[in-house]
Amino acid sequence: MNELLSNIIYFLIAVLFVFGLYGMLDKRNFMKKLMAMNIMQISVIIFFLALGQKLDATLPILVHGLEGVDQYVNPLPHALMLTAIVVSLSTTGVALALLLRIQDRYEDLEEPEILRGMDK
Amino acid sequence: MRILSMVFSIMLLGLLMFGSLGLPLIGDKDSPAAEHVSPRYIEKAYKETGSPNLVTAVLADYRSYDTLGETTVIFIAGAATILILRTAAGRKNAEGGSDE
Amino acid sequence: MNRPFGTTILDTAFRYMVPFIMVYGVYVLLHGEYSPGGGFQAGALLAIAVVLTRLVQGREAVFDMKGDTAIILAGLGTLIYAGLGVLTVIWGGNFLDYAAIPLDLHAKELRPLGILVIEVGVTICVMGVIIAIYDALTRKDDDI
Amino acid sequence: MSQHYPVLTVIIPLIAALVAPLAAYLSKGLVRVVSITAVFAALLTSMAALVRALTDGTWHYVFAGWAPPWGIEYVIDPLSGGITVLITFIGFMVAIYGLPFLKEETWLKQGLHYALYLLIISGLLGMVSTGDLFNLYVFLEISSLATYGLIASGGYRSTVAAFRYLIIGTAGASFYLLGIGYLYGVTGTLNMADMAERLQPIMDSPAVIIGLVLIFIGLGLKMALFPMHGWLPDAYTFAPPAVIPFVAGVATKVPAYVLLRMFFYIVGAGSGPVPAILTVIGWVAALGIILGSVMAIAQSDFRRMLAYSSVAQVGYIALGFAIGNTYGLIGAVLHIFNHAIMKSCLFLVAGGVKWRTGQHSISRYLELSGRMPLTMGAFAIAAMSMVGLPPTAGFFSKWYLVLGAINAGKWPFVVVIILSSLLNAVYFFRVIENSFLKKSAGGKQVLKDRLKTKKGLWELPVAMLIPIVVLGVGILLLGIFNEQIVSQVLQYTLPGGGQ
Amino acid sequence: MEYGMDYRPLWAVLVSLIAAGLIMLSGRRPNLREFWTIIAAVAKIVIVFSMLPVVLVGQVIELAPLEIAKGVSLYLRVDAMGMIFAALASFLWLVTSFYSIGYMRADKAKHQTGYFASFAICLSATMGIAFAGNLLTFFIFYEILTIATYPLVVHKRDREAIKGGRKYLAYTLIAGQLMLIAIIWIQVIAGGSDFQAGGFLAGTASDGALRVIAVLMLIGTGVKAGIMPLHGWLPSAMVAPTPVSALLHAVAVVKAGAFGVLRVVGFVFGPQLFDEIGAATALAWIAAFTIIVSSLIAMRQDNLKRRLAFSTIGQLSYVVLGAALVTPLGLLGGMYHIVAHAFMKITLFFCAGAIHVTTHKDNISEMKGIGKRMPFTMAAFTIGSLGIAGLPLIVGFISKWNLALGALQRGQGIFVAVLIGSALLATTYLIPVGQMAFFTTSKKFPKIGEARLDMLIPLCLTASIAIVLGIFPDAGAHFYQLAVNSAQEIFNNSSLTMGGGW
Repeated sequence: MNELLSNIIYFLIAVLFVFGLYGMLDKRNFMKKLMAMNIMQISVIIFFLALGQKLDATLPILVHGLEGVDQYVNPLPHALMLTAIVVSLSTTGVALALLLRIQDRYEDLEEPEILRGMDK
Repeated sequence: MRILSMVFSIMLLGLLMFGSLGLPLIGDKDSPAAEHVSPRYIEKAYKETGSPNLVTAVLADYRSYDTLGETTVIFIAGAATILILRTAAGRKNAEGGSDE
Repeated sequence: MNRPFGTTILDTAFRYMVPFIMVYGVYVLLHGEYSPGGGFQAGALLAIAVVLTRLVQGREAVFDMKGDTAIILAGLGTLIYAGLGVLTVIWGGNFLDYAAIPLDLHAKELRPLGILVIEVGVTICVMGVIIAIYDALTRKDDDI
Repeated sequence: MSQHYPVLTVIIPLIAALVAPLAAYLSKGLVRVVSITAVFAALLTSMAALVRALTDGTWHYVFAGWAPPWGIEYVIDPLSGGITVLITFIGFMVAIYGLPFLKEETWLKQGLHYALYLLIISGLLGMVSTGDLFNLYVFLEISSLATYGLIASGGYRSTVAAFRYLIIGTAGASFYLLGIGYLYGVTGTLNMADMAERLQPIMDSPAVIIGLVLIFIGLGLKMALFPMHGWLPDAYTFAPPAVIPFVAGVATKVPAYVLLRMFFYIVGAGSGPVPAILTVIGWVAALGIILGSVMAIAQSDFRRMLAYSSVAQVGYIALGFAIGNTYGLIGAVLHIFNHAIMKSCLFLVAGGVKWRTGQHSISRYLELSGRMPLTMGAFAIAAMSMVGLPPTAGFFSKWYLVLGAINAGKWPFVVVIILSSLLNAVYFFRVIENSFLKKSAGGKQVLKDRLKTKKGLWELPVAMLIPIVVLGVGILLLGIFNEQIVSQVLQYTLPGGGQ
Repeated sequence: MEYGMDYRPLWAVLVSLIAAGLIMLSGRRPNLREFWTIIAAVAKIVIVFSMLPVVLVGQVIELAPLEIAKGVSLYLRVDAMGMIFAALASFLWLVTSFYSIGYMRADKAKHQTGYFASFAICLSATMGIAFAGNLLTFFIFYEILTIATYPLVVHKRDREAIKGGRKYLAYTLIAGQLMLIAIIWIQVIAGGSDFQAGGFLAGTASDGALRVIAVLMLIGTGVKAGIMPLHGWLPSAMVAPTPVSALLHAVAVVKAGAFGVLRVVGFVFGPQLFDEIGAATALAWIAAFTIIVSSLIAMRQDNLKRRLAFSTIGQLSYVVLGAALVTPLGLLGGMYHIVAHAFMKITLFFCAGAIHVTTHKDNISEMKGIGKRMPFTMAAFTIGSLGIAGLPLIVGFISKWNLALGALQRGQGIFVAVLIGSALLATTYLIPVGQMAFFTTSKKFPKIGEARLDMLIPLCLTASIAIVLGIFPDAGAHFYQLAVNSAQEIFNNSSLTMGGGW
C-alpha cells in the first residue's frame, strides 16, 4: 500500500511536469507558456521535497528532547529548493518584464501575431 | 505540431514514471538521501554552526556558496528587469522603436 | 495632491502599519536561525514597507527610495555577502569560512555571526531588487 | 593567496558585477575600468590556476571549510582549468570590444550591461569549476538569467527572442534539475566525485537511466543540440553586438563541457544507459550538422547564418562524444576551444561590419575587404577554420574527429563531417566572394559609412579592432600549437589517459 | 642524418611566407613590394640549392620542428624526389617573379599586392609539399596551396573569374576532403604516415580497403594533376593572369598534384603493392586516356591559353603514367617529366603572356605572321612546342624516352604507342602555331615590336634551359641524377644506370 502511494505521488509529479512541458510546447500565448513553465519548475520543487520526506518526522528545526536522525526530515532538499524557488521567482520576474515590453510593442501576446509583427 | 508535442509529452510521462520505479519510497527512513549526507546535518549542525534551524544551517553555512549564487540571481533579476523595462523603454521614444 | 489612494483611512492605517512591518522584517531577519525565516523573507518585508508607502502616498512620499538607488543598494547587499567571503579568504580561511573571522570567539559562536552578516546582505539585496522592480514597473516614460 | 585562485577566478567578476551599478553611477569611465580590470584579473588567476593544475595535478578547493560531500567544492583539473582560461580570455576580448558600442549610453544602461555581462562570465566559470551538481545548477541559472537580460536589451525583436530563449532555457534547467533529483534520490549526494562512486553499483536502476536522460535533454536544450536549437537563431540574431560574440562563442560550449563531465567522468562512458544515449546523441548530432549547415546556406542575414552554423558546430562536439574513443573526445574538446574562438571572432566581425555599415545582410558585404582589410582578413581566417582547412584550428578538430570515427568504424559520421565542411565552404565562400571580389554596382551611397564623418579613425575603433585581430591570429596559433593543448591540457584528464 | 638539427628545410618554407607578410605590409609601395619578392626568391634558391649536395650523395635531411597533431609531427624531409620539385619550383619562382613584374606592370593590373603575396604563399606551400615527410604535413601544405591559389585564379574579379574560382574551389576542396579521409584512414591502419621509399602500407589492410584508399588518394592528388575526368577546373582557371597560369601549370599547382601521385605511388603504397591491388593498371589506362583525349580537345581550342591548358592536362598525365607503370624507368621518366614539362610549359605560357601584353591577342587564329613582330618570343615558343612534341635534343625527349622504356620494362608496349600517338598529336596542335607565326604573313604585324625585356629575358632563359637540359640532362641542378637516385631508392635497386639509354 505504502509502495503504491509512494509511486502515485511520483506519478503525480511526473504528470505535473509533463503538463508544464506540454503547455510550453503547445500553447501559443506567451503568458500561458510562462505559466506552464512555472508549473514545470514547481513540479521539480515538489519532487525534491518528496525525496527529503521521512515518515513520522518533524520539520528540520531542532527541538529540545527530540534527537536522532529519524526524527527530522532531511534538511538538504529544503535548502536546495529554497534556492530553486528563488531562481524560479527571478526567472518569472524577468519573463514578466519581457512580456510587458512585448505587450508594449506588439499589443498582443499570441505568438503568431508577434511573429508577424517581427517580420514587418 | 500539436500531435508531435502530445506524443513527446506522453513519451516523457512514460519515461518519468518508469524512472520513478527506481526511486526510494516516499518517507523511507533508509533511503540513500536520508542515510548518506543528511544525517550529519541533523546530528552535528547545531554543534558546528550554532543554528538550530537546520535548513538555515545548510543554506547559510554548509552550502553558503549556493546561497551566494541565489542572492546573485535575485540581483540579476532586478538588474535585468530594469535594463529591459527602463533603458529599452527610453529607446522607444528616442528612436521610434528601432528594431535593430 | 497626487495620491492614488489618498484616503484618510488608508493614510492612518498605513501610518501604523509601516513601522510594524519593518520591525517584523528585522525580527524575521534576526530570528532566521531559530525558526523558518531569514534574509529573503526579511528583505521582502522591508521592501513591502517602501512599496506600501509609495502605493499610499504616491510619488511624493517622504519615505521613498528611487529605483536607481535601489539597484545600487541591491548590488551592495550582495557585495556584503561576497565581500565576507573575500574577507575570510584574506583572513586566511577558505571562501566563506566564517571560522576565519578574526574575533576572539569560538568557531561555534563565529559561525552564527557569519550567517547573520550574510543574511543582512541577502536582506538588503532582496529589498533593493523588489523596490527597483516596483519602481521600474510604475515609472512613466518621461521620468527617465 | 595562491591556493584561492579557483574561487577568485569566479568571484572577481561576480564582485565587479555587484559594484558595477554603483561604479557607473559615480562615473561612466569607472565602470568600464572596473569591469575590464576584473575580467583581466580573472584571466590571470585562471591561467595561474591552470598552470598549477598542470604541474600539481587536480586541485580541490573546499568552500566554507566543509569537506565534501557536505560542503561544496571546486575541482580544477587541466581540462576545467583550460576552459576557464578560454572563457576569461574571450570574455576579456569581448569586454574590450564592447566599449565603443556602449560609450554613448546612460550610466544606468552601462552599469547594468556590465553587471550582467560580468555575471554571464562568472556563471559560466562557476559551472565549469564546480564539483557539485546543484551548485552547477545555480551558476547555470546565473549565466542564463544574465544572458536573457542582456539579449533583451538589443531592441524590440530581441525581447521576443529573449523570451523564447528564457522559456526554453528554463525548461532545460528544469530538466537538468529533475535529472539531478532522480540521481540524488538514489545516491543521496550531490557531489560529483561522491556520486560517481555511489552510482556504480546501481547503474541499471531505472531512476539512474531516466535521470541521465533528463540531464541529457536539459543540457541538450542549453547547448542548442539539434533538434533542441529553436531558441538559438533568433537570440543570436537580435542580441546586442557588444555581447553576442561572447555568448555565441562560449555559452553553448559550457553545457557541452558539463555533458562531457557528466557522462564520461561521473557515470563512465561504458556504464548504464550512457552508451545508448551516446548512440542517440551521435545520430541526432549528425542530422543536426547537416541540417544546420543547410539552413545556414539558406540565410541572407550574416548573423543568422552564423547562428545556424553554430547549431551545426555544436553537433561536431556532440558527435565527438558519440564517437566515444579517445580521439573522438580529443576532437570534441578541442572543438570546444576552437569553435569558441572561431565563432567569437566571426561575431566580432559581424558587429564590426554593422558598426561600419549599419548592415547585416550578406549582400551588403560587397567590397568590404578594401575598407576593412584587417577585419575581413580575420574573417577569412575564421571562415577557413570553420570549413576546416589547414593550418587553422578548425582543421585539427576535424582531424581528430575523423580519426576517432574511422578508428571506431563509424563511417557515416566520417561522411557527415566531410560533407558538412563542404557545406560550410559553400556559405562562407559566398561571403568571402561578396566582400573580396564582387563590386557593388552603384550601391555605394546606400551604405552608411560611420567613419567617413569621423576623420582620423582607421577601419574601426581600436578597441574593436584589437580583439578581432587577436582572435584571428589566435585561430592560427591554436591550429599550429593544438598538439600542446591536446597533450598538456586534455591528455591527463581524458578517460583512459588519452592513449 | 641530421635529425632535427638542420633547419634549412623549414626556412625554405618560411622565407616566402615571411615575404608574403612583408609584401602585404608594403602594399602601397610597388618597388619595395617587388624587392621583397625578389629577395625572397633569391634566398629560397640559395637555401634550397645549399641542400642539393647533401641530397645528391644520397643523404636525407630530416626535421620535425613540432608535433602538429597528437602523434603526428610537422615533418620535413628532403629527399631526392622532393629536391627535384623544390629546386625546380624555387628556380622558376625567381624567373616567374621577374616575368610577373613585367607582365603586371605592362598590364596595369590591379590588386598587385594580393597577387604577389598569394604568389609567395603558393611557393611556400609548394616547398612544404616537396619537403613533406608525412601525409599530414603534405596535406596541410596541399590545402594551403589550394587556398593561396584561389586569389590568383580570381584575380581579375569579374564574373568569369569568380565563376572560374568557384569551379576551382569546388573541385579542389571536395578532392581535398576525400584525400583527408584517405589520409586519416591510413593513419589509423598504419599507425603513422611517414613517407618511406617503397611504401609502408603493405599488409596493413585488406585489398578492398587499400583499393578504396588508393582511389581516394588519387582523386585528391589527381584533381590538381588534372587527370580526366577531374580536369574540369583547369580550363576555367585560365581566366587568371598569364604568370599565374604559368605558375599553375608549370610550377606549383598542377605539379603538386603530379608530385603527389608520385609520392603516393612511390612512398605510401610502394610500386609493388600499388600494382598488386590493381590500381596501377587502372591508373595507367586513365592516364593514357587523358593523354589522348586532352590532345584531341586541345586541337580544337582557338584560345592559345586554353590550348596550352589542355596540353598541360595531357602532359601531366605523362607523369601520372610514369607513376602508374610502376617500373624504375617509368618512375624515373615521370619524375624527370616534372622538370621537363615545367621548363617547356612555362616557356609557352610566358610566350602567350608576352603576346597578350604586347599585342592583346589571345586567339591563335589572330596570330598569323606574329613571328615577324616578335621573333624571339615565337622562337622560344617553337622550342617549347617541339619539346612538348618530344623532339630529341629538347628536354621533353629525355623523359618520354624513359617513359617508353618503362612501359617496355613492364611489358606493356601499348603505352609506347600511346606516347607516340600523343607526340604526333602534339605536333598537330602546337607546332602549327609556330609555323603560322613564322611562315604566314599578315598585315597586322608589319614591324618588329618585341615584348618588354623583363618578360623577354625570362622566356628566352627557360627556352634555352629546355635545350640545355635536353642535351645534358644532368646539367645544373642534377635533376636527372636526383630522379635516378629516387627511383633507385623506391625500387631498392642499384642496377638502374644513369643515362637510361640516352
